Order: sequence, then structure tokens, then C-alpha cells
Amino acid sequence: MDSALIPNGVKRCSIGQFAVWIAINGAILLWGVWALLLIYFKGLNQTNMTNAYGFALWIWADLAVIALGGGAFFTGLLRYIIGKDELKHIINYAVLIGFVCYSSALLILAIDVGQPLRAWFIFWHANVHSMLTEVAFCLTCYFGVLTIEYIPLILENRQLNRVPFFHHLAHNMHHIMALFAATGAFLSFFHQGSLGGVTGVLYGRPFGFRTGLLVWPWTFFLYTWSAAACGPCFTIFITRITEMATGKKLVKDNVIDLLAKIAGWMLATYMVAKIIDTWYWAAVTAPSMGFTLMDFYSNNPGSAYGIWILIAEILVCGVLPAVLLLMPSLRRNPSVLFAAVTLAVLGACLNRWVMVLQMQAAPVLSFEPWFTYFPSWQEVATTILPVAYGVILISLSYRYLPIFPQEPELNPIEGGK
Amino acid sequence: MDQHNGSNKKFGMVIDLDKCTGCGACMVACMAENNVPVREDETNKMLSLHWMRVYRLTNGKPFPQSEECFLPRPCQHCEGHHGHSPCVSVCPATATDYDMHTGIVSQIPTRCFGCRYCMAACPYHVRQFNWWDPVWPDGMERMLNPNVSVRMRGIVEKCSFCYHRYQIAKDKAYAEGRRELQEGEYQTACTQACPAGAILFGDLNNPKHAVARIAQPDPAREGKSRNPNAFRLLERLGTNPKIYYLSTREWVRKAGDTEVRKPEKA
Amino acid sequence: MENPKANITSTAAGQHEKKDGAGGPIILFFILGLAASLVVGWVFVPETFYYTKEQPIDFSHAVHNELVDNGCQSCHFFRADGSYSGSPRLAQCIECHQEANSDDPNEIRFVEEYVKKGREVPWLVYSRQPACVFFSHAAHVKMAAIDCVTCHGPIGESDSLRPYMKMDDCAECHAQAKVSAGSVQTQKDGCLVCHH
Amino acid sequence: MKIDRRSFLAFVIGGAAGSTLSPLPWKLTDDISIWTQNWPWTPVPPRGERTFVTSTCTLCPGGCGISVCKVDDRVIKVEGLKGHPVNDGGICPLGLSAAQLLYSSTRVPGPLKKVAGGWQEVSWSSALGDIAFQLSELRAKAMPESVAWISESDRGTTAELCKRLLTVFGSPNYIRTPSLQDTLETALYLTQGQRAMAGFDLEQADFVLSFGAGLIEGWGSPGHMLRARSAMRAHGGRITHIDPRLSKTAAKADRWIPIQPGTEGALALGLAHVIIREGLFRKEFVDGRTAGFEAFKQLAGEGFAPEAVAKLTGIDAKTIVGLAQSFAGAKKPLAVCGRGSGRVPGGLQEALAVHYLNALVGSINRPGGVIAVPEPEYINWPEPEMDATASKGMQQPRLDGAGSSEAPLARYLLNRLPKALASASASPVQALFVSGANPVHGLAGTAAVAQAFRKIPLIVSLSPFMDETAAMAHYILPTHTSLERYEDVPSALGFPRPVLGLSKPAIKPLLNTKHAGDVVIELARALRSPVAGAFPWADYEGCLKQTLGGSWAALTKAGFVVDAKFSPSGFETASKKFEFKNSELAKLPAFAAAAAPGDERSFPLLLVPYDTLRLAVGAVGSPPFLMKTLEETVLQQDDVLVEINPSTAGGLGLVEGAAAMLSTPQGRARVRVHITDGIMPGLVAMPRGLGHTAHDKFLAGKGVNINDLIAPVEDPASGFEAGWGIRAKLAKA
Amino acid sequence: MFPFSFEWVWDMGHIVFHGGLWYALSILGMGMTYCIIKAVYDTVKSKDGGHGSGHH
Repeated sequence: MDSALIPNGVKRCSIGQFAVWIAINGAILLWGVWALLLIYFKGLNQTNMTNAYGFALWIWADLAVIALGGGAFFTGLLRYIIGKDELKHIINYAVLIGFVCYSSALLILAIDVGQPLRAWFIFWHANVHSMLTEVAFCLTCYFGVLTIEYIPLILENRQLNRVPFFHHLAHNMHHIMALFAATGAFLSFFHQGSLGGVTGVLYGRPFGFRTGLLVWPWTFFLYTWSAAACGPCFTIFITRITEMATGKKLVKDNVIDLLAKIAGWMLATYMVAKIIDTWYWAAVTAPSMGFTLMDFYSNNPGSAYGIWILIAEILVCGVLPAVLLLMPSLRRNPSVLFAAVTLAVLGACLNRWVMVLQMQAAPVLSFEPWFTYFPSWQEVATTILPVAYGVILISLSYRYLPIFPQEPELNPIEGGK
Repeated sequence: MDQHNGSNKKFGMVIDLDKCTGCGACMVACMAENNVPVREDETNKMLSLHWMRVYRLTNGKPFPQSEECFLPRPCQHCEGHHGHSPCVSVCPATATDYDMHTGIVSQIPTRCFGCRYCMAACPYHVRQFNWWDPVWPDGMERMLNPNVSVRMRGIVEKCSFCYHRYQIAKDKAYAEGRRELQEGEYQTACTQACPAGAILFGDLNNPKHAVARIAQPDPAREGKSRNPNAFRLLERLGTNPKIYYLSTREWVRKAGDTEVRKPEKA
Repeated sequence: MENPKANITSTAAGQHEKKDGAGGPIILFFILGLAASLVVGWVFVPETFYYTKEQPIDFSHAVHNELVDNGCQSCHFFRADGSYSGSPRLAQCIECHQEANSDDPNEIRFVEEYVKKGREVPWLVYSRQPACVFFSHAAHVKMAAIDCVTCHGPIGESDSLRPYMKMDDCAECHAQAKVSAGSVQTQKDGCLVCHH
Repeated sequence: MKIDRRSFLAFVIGGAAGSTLSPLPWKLTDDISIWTQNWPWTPVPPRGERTFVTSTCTLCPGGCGISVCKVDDRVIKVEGLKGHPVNDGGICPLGLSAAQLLYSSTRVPGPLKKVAGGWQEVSWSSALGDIAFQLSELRAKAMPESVAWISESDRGTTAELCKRLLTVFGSPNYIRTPSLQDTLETALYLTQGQRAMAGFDLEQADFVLSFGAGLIEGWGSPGHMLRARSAMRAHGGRITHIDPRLSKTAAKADRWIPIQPGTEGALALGLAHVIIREGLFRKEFVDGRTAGFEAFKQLAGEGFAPEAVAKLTGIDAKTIVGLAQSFAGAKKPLAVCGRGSGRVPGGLQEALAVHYLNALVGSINRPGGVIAVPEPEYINWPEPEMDATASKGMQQPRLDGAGSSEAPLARYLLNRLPKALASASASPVQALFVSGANPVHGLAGTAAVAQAFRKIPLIVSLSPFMDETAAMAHYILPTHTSLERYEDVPSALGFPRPVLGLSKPAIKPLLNTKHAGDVVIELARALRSPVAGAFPWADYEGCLKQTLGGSWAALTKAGFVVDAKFSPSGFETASKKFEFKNSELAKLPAFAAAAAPGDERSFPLLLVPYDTLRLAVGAVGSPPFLMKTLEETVLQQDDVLVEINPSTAGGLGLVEGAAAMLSTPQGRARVRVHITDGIMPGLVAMPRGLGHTAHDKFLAGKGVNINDLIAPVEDPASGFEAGWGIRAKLAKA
Repeated sequence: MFPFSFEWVWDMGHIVFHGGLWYALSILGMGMTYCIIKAVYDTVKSKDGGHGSGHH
């Protein structure tokens, strides 16, 4: 029925099957939309946030998807600026994933503010010294870049591409994509960094506070670095999942291997920096503010904020995947690779979780308790909403756009057209 | 032609914790003065709006060595380094500001769009979010103070040192042809209400004012007090607050510091 | 990227284009849309969305200003605490208007509807500031010696009223006069100077 | 020209371009944001002229001066009155919340009559007419004494008007609600021969020994006590507080000595023992100005040696001796008693023991001591003319037995009323008026109180609020709130000097309410002659003005007048001395500590009430502001938290915040626990003032009324309510 | 209402921030403008080419 829209040389499931898949995800999406409407009309009292937890699940989700969406800028950087040409076979997908991540991040930010109707004040009455302003500006601009990068992909749809203007536009945009990618990398560097800066500058919060370089705390650089390390891991992770879901090989091993190797190096170097940072923070910064490392970790057995979380982030989800990715023999084993990228993705998520939520849970005043928080269903639903939206957008894109250039070659259609 | 009146003031407080009885008058005075709404259930203090909150501190020792102390906590009006208090520089929309002429950290509800970054920045939890529409029980909206605007849902609010009282006091002075205020002409609602006289308010820059005499801020050490019984909350963080607390009990002074962590409650 | 496929589609599209004819009508439609939305935006919406309200009583400043002894201060004055009285209350009006002093229908209506019933007149005040603004008349009139007309216009002499001021108007003057440039953020006035 | 998809697209693009060039989207964006800044459902208080009304707070007997801030005709806030001798600008949280009571949604809008279990609005004349008719019937049946009146105060013109109405009607049954005042004035009467208010010059004392008195938790005049405590400390005064619980007073004291509850009187005698034994008493006072010292010496000497007292109180003997030495060694020591805020009169012997302690150190009628503050004498109305019915009625014994041979010293014994009602087959009270009191919530053993009240055929409530007692009434004749009325305030509770205050209306009455005094006058008028004849005044305001006479001008201006020349007079006993012993004292039974009701085996713990200034007790319920200030360790959602020691909690397997079932011989209630080291093991402490069933949603249904769980305990010496706790059991829920 | 009323300051922070921001935005804007104009040009050219060649 929709065969005219499906790219040439590839096979897609039946429209019925596809419709069911979209419907399932659509239902989840609608659930999220319902929660979103509740929040818009009734206010943020629909969440379980408190005055101690001003930032909660959403901000974590925001930081996490942006970190993971970092695959787009970093792969773009590698492909267009550094000239790692093999990566052209995965760049489309990296861009798509980035687009999903960033649009989700913006959506979540729009829910998260108490006065969405005047959220534009952040642009209009901007305080340029606020990390959040930098985040908002760069995020929006970079989302523009991702849109620019995604548009030619849409225009390459078989039917759209028949329109000469679209065809030429796509062609021209591809032509100067390096320029856009470079601008995107510039913007990404700053907003990934400012997200790190968000907690790093909070000198009233010794858990998050870091010293740094000029106006940038060390977390500024760590966030950019970790996004560059874990973003590609997420690209590989989603690619693998897509391959599992479609039952097809979509990207050649050498491409994945190259990206995994680079990600491994990035992760390894990031971990070195992160460990130094953690040590410096624990040994110098925090004590100068009257804290010891263990003040930041709850002594309660079974606590969500025990020291285990630091061990998990650095060793299990940092050093371990870095090692796995750096050893060619290991990373070439598909299962090990998958495990490694999964851990790296978890590591980035855990890092953002800790920097946002544990920062607020840990009391600063000696007479205040550890604060607890558990998200309300509305928060969960609106956080899952982008996931459903991402699945739908990826499914649509996969079905109708030539996302994977290597797919026809890897999956020749019998009696091909 | 800077029409600002004379020298820079640095309004601040001295709260004598030995005098404070934890009666709660300051909280009520603040609520009544500043149109802070009340909700049916106010027992979750982290969902409750209170510009002034009285904490109960314990020395953590077993019966009968246990001791308690009450600590009223308004906005600390941190000066940080040169006015860069923890919350001010983080606000993306310039809804909060530090005024060098008064030392007051402002919060403008109509500019705020509710990102809550300042709440995350403030270690004292003085910044609170309007999770709900402000609602007054039927008829009680008649006691709203027109000098303080009612804050809408979805924004952050906090203690302003009753800035409107400064404006009112200045109006009176202007009417009498004066630019400068006498000590005591501008008082916060909590200071005025405290039946124990535990709260003093005034200009820390003016050595004639009681607050300056008692707090004895040392400008060379970011306002650290020279009074051995005085301390400020979380001084080591460099927040440079303008609320000085007095206590003759060492454990109380320590509790205000970051170094002593309370053993966690199960 | 380029492949023969694209060439084929492009020529196919070209063929299609020919059938539709030239771009003339498209530009026409573009202009139509442009014009329509400009009319909607500049004329229609302001006409429908924004409306003028009539004062409950047609009050003439000019007439009153001639009759009173003390100019504006006769009705608008500073209270002992330095606050400004603003629009007069009924109690003040009654001092002269216990009974109608003329056969002016407005005055008669005022006496009948408000004075006799003891109701305050719900004047519509152009210069009324929103709840979040603290405006000190004392600071402006007494300290800075600014004339009433500077902000209110020659309202005492006419019935025409100056449109209300927006924050930018305040800001302009404050920036010029550097009223209280104590803000760390902006090195200009802090918001608290006017807002609460 | 064909209108196809592309033309449409062009049109849309053109439209979009045009819109961006028009002010529409920009103006709309701006307008929307302005709309969010002025949401119509966010109230905007109208501006206006700010004025202040000087008045006196009448929400408690504290007599603090207040300044009511108004904007036009709205009351904005109540502030303390600077320069007032009692509170000098300070104010307690309840006083601050008075405006919330004024604008409370629980106010009764006009006279109500209960019809078939529901409320029917009636006119004042019909309500007063109906009530007068029923009262006349009682008079006709020659049982005027079956009318009773319960009020929180027995002083001032309003109380006098009520008493006068009862007198000319023929009933002796005017009953003041119980309070520490009962015991203190009896102690003064017995030892000094004066009917006076006990004032405590805390401010000038240098060593205050508090036997559980919640000096900063509502005891006496809160506005004064808090200020006096600071003033006292400023000149180096110290406070030692004796309390089983680390109350706020204990926490703020210089020294806290936990004690086995109920043994405070024994400790006082123990201290006296040491003081006498070591000869630390002020000889010049004891020798020169007291009588019966030898008898007291004997009393304290026998059985109150430190070791014996230590056993009883749980305070070791060395501490007792040391405490006695520091107390007697201070220049101006002052001992005070009365647990918590002094809601419960307590045992007379205990009050006497503490009073003797003051006498030993000479702290009677001197700066820094206990001062007998005489009743102001400005109410000099002519004796009313009484007819035979009235005279006969007035000769009947009081229903509460106060002044009878059983309780000769007591003037009012409201605690006995429920029993008196319950024991009779037909209710001896045929008509009950309740003004400025809420006994159904405030008396110990509320179930019995409510049951007894249900027997009364006519209950008339003069409450401004729909409180628990009003809810039980047959008529509600709503009175003005504290900010709407005139009221003379003859003294400030516990203040060491006479201060006459005037409460002035800050605002015209908002609702169809009347002054209680006017209700009395109009009721009298409706009862016709001879009752009406005793009330020559047109209205209450006229009566007050006339009564206050020359002071009126000063009172309306400043809000108070002080007797600058006041100095405490001498003793008015037969011996003109302070009497440790006299014939009346001799009649008192031997000193014994009151035990808590209940069986120790089934109820291993002790439940004790505590007071806090953040909860109103008595005639008014806590307004929303107060409820908001409650700590999270007091109330969690609708559950009250009871305080227990970690060792108590450990034994019961309870953790912080855990739900538990608290049972006493009186009843059971679901509570949660707050584990704190600030309480003696084996004790359970619960705040007074919660557990309302009436009032607004901010108060009703929150927590438990401790009076549901405790039982009345009668002091054998006086008949006063002397309960301080009850045996209890706590179990995991 | 306008940022220039109050919060705008001509200082290093604003210059660096807005400088960087507008630099990036101009590149994006100019890049897209170029692409669109070029695409229009290419479209017209290829159409003309189609005519000329008489292909199909």
C-alpha cells in the first residue's frame, strides 16, 4: 500500500504489522500526552518534586538524552571534519538519534518549567552568566543544526525526492554539510559543557561544585567529553537494537568497529579525567568546604545514594566498558560490544543522575536530613513519552527514508528489483 | 547623576538563638505580611511555602543530655563574592538580582518562569516553588497586603527582607524631606513580631546600628564575625550571608558549619 | 551519494512541473496570503481583541481643575505617611457633591448612583500599576521634583488621557537618571526598586 | 488559474510570512506572558490608605497590646504594640493570626437554631425571644438555678454582665473554665489572705526555678513571658526547668532537670527541706513577715529529705541539694509552677509547696518575686434588685459544688459539672450558656462531657465560631470576634503589675453578630422585669464607657492604662503575715502526689500532654497560620506524632514516623511516633489543641484530641482538676 | 519589556556570549540561504535543461 514511499532496494514489513507497531507506541505516547496536559493545566504539583528536589526525573532525563544524543555531533565531527569517511554509513542514523534526543530534551524542558507560557524569557531577558541560558541557547541552536542535518534525509524519500527543488535542496545541503557539522560541533561543545556547568558552578552545593578553568568548572569539560564518549556508544547501542528488531544487518562491522574503537578511546580518556576530577573533588574541593567524601554518600543500608553508586559509575560503567572497547578482540565480539556500549550508556545516565539528583538529596545544612524523591506517574509518563516518540520517528524514518546506505547491499532482495 | 541615597547599605540580621524560643511568631508575621498562602496540608515542609522557617536543632546526645535549639531561617541574602550569591548568577532570566545599595537579594515573581535552578543553587532551601495556585480560604483574601504582590503558581519565591517596608519607610522619609532612614524605621515583619526580641535588623555597614555592633563583620574576611559567639550558616561555602546567629552553645555554632554532620536518622 | 536514480526522478518531476504551468499563480497566492495575514495582524485582531472602556462617569479634569483652589493636590495628595492618595474616594467627592451642584446629567447620575447609595466609583485608572509594581510618588514628586505632567500629561487641562506607561518608559528615565545603579546583574536599577 | 496543493502551500507560506511581519504573533506572545503574570484567579489585594488601630488582644488572658493594620476597611495584619508594658511590640503567633479568625470561614454568620438536627437561620429577636421564653418558664417553675453559664473569664464588664444576669435571674451557676489561675489565686488567698491575681516578676528575677511551667509555651501572658525571659537573661538571670520532657522551655532553660511526672510538689518540699536544714532561707522575711514557719519546717522536715525525694522524683539527692543551694543562694530567686501553659489548675498542695519555696527566699511581693496583683476596681455597678425567685435561686448550692463543704476553697469547678449532670436522672442544668469557651473539646474526658451535655435541654452558644460546643448547642448566638468588639481587659495574666487594657473594634462587624454583652442586655430586656431592671444601659458600649468613666479617653487613645503608683500591699491574713499555717490550711489533707489513672500492668507507659504556642487551646481553634507552623515532628498529614524515647520505641519495635495505636483507659487513637531523646523513657507526649471535629478544614480532623484519651483527676485538697497524665499503651499499628 | 531596558549590559560576558551565538546562527542562516537559493537556481536550470534536451 505504501510501497511507493519505501526506499528502493530494501524490504519492509507489511503495512498492517507496521500499523500495529505504531499503534502500540502511539498509545504510550498518548498516555504521556495525557500526563503532559495534566501538568500544563494543573501545574507542577502533579509531580513529586519538592522544594528540596527542584530538579528531578525530567532534568535527569534531559541531561541523559543530551549526553546520549552527543553521538550526532561527535560522529558528525569525525565524519565531516576529521574525515573518518567510513562513518558516512552510520552518520544518518546518528543524526536521527540525535534529532530524537534533542527534540525530546526540548519537550521535557518545556514541561519542566513552572511558567511555560513565558519560558521565552530565557531568550528575551537572558542572563548570559547563567549556565542554563547557555544551555537553552545552544540547545535550541543545535537542535536547528540537527534539523538541518535531518532535512536532507527526509527529502531523500523516494517520493519527495522526485520534486526537483527538494532534490536539489537535499543535494546542496549535503554539499555543505561539513559547515553545518562544524557549527554543530561548536554549539554542542558549549551546551554539553554548560550542562556540566549547571551543577559545577553551584558553590552552595558541595556535591556538585567543581573548581575549573576561567568561568568553566571541570564538569563543563567532563560533560562534553563524556557525551563524545557515550554518545557514539548510544548510537551503536540503538543501531544494534534496530538490527535486532528488524532482524537485519544494517551497518557493516568495520564501521561499527571504528566507532566503537574511537568511543573506547574517548571513554578511557574521559575516565582518566573523571577519576582525577573525583579524587581532586574528594581530596581538595570538598574538604575545603568542610565535607568529606563520605558525607555525600548515605550511610543507610539499601540507600539509593550509597557509595555503591560511585563505584558503579566509575568502575562498572566507566573503566570496564572502556577496557572492553579498547581491546580489539573483545569489542569484535558482538555480545561483548553490546555489553560494553550498554554499560557506557548506563554510566553516562548514572553520572547525570548523580549530578542532578544526589546533589539535591545530600543535605548541606547539618541539621537537614537526606531528602528522598520518587517520581509520580505523570513524571514517568512524560519521560516515557519521548521514548515512544523516538521509536515512532525512528520506525517511520527507517521505513521510508534511506537511513542505512549499506542496507541494500547487506540485505539483497531475492530476485531484486 | 546617581540618585542613590548616600552610602551603600548592607541590610542584615542578628538572630540571637539564646533568645529565640521557637514560638513561631516570626513565621506567622512573615506569612501575614507577605501574603504567603496556606494550604490544607502543610505538613510536608518541602512542599510548604515559608519565607521564614524555624528549624529545631538537636545536639544528638541521649536523654537526658539532649539539648535543642531553634533556628529561624529567613533568606540569608548571601553576598557571595561581590554580589554573586549562589542563586543570583544562575537565574537564566535575570529574575533574581543582588543589589549593591542594600545588599538584598531580590526575586521578581513576574519575571521568574519557574526553572527552579536557583532552588538547586541555594543550600539553605530558602527558595520555594509555588507548586499550587495561591488560594485563600473563603473570605481570607480580604487580609491580603497590597504592598506585596501575590505570587502566581509556577514560580519561585523567597524572603525579600520585607523590601516593601523599606519602600514605605522611604516614602515617609521623603514626605519629611529626608533621604536617610533612622535605625528602626525599616524593620522586617519578623523582627517586629518576635516577642523575645531575638531578631535584630539593620545596616551592617553602619557601625551605629545594633546589628553591626553585635555582628562585627570583618570586611577582610568576607564579613566573618569577630564576635566569638556569632556564626553564619555554611560560612565555609563562601556564600557570605547576611544573617548572623548568636549562640553561647558551642554545639549550636558547630551545627551551622558544614564540618559537623548529623548522624543520619534511620 | 549521487546515483542515476536521482537523475531519473528529477526528470520525472520536471515533466510534472511542465503540466502545471508557470510559477505566476504561486507567487500570486503567496502575495495573497501575505496580504491577508498582514491585514489580520495589523487591523482585524487589534480591532476585535482590544476594546475601549467607558469611565463609569464622564469626569472632566478641566472643569474640576478650574473650581478647586489647590490644583491637583486638591484631590490627589500625599498622606501623612508619605503614601499617595491616588484617585479620590467617594468620601472626598462628597465634600463638594453631597447634592448635585449643576444640572449636568453626569453629576446628577454620580449623585444618584454613587453618593446616595454610598458606593465607590469604579474609576478606570490609566496609570494604575499592576500588583507587582511599587510606585513611589514621594520619590518622584518630592525627591526628584518631577512634575505631574511629565508622566500624566496635561491631564488637568483636558479630558484626553495619556496611554498607560509600560516598563520601558520607566526604564528609559531610570537609566538616564541612573536612579539606583546597584544591580550586580545589570549595573542598572535592581528590579526591587519598583517590583515586589 | 487552478487552485491546487501548491497554490495553497504558497498561500500558507505567504500567510506565515505576513504574520511574522505583523504585530500579531509578537503581541500575542507578550500578551500571553502578561496574562500569566495577572492570572484572574490569583487575587490582587486592593490598594488604599493604611491605618493602624491600637487595641488589646483578647484571644487569651495575656492582655498584650496590639496594633491592627488596616488598608481602607480591610484588616491586613495584627502587630504587637510598641511601648505596651506587657509585650512592648512583640506578639505571639496566635495574636498575629487574629485577622484569620476574623475572616474565618467557620464563623457563624448569624443566629442559628437547631431544627431536626440541622441549623436554621433565625433573626436575633426571634432567637432571643425563644430563649427568653424558655428561661422565663424555668423561673416560673421556680428553678432559676438550673441555668448555668460557662465562660473562660470571670473578670471584666462582659463577665460581670453575665454574672449579673444570672444573679438577678436567680442562678449561682456562673462557671469559669479551669486554669492554673484557680490554684494560684487559692494559694495566694490561703497564705496571704488576698483575692488577687498572682503576678510573676520574671523580668527582674535572677534565678527562675520552673516546676514544669511552660514559661515560653503559653504560660501566663505569652507576649510578656517571652519578652521577660529575654530581659531576664540580658541581666544575667538563669532558668532551671524541671520537666520530664525537653519542652521548649526546657530546651531554652539554662538547665533542664527531668523528673518523674507528678512529683513536682514533692521536689519543691524536698528543696524546702534542704533550704531549711541548711539555714539558707531569708531570715529577715521568714522571721519578720511569716507565721507558722515551725509547722512548715516540720512538714518539710518529715519525709522530704533529699534521699526520699530522690526516690520519688528520680532526681538524685546531690542534684536536689545543689539545686536548693543555688536557688536559695540567688539574689532574686523565683519559683513557678503549673504544667505547660497552665490549662490545668493542678494540685493545690503542689502550688502551695512552690509558693512556700518563694516565701522561704522572701520572693513574695518584691521585685523579682511573686506579686499579688489586686483586682482592678472599676466596675462599681449598683447592687441589682432581686425578687424572691432570684434570691431563693441564689441560695441554692452551686451545681459544681464549688464553695461547698466538700470543696470550700474552690470558686468554680467545671470539671465536676459532667459528673453532676450524669449522676442526676433529670439534668440539673436546664439551660446552659457557653461564651468564650469550648468545654466539649477542652475538658479532660471529652466523651463524658459530651454525654453529659446531651442531657441539657437548652444549650446556647455565644461562640463566633462553629466549634465543638457550638455544634452541640440548640442555639448559636454568634458574637463578634476579637477585632470587632470593645472589651475591657482588667489584667494581663501573670503580669506583675496592674494593667487595664481596652480592646477596640478595628473593623465594623462583618456578619450578623452581636457583642456578648449586648446579648446579655437584650436577653435581660426580653426577660422583662425584674431581670431587665438590673440592666439600665442602652447597649454594651454605653455600659463600658460609663463603667470605665475617666479612663475611657486614655484607654481609647493608648489602649491601656497602668497604675504607676502600684506597689504590692501587705498581707491580709489574720496575722497580717505570710502564713505557712493557718486554720484553713490545717484543713487540707496531707500532701500526696496525684497518681495517673490507670492500671500499670495493662498500661505500662504514661501519656502526658504538652503545650506549644503553635497550637491554640481554649475558646478559639488554631487558625491556618498556626497549623502551618506546626513542625513535621508534630503533625504528618492528618496524623499527630507522639514523642517517645528511643528506648521506649526500641522496646515496641517502633521506628521514626511509624503508625501506632495509643490506648488509655479512656480510649484509643491512631498516632505516629516521633522518636526523640528529649523525653523520659516510659513517657508518651502528645500536644494539646489538635483533634478538632469542628472548625475549618485546616484544623478539623487533624491529629487527636488528647482530652479524648485522658481522664479528669480531682485534687483532694481543692476539688480542682489536677490531672497531668494517664497510663497508656502503645502498640505498632 | 525590551531586554535593553534593564538586563542588557555591554560587557565582556554579553559580547562573548552573543558574539559566539550570532556567529553560529549566521553560519547556519547563511548556509541555509545558500542551499535554498542554489536549489531554486538548480531547479530552474534543470527545468530549462530538460526543455532544451527534449529528454522524455
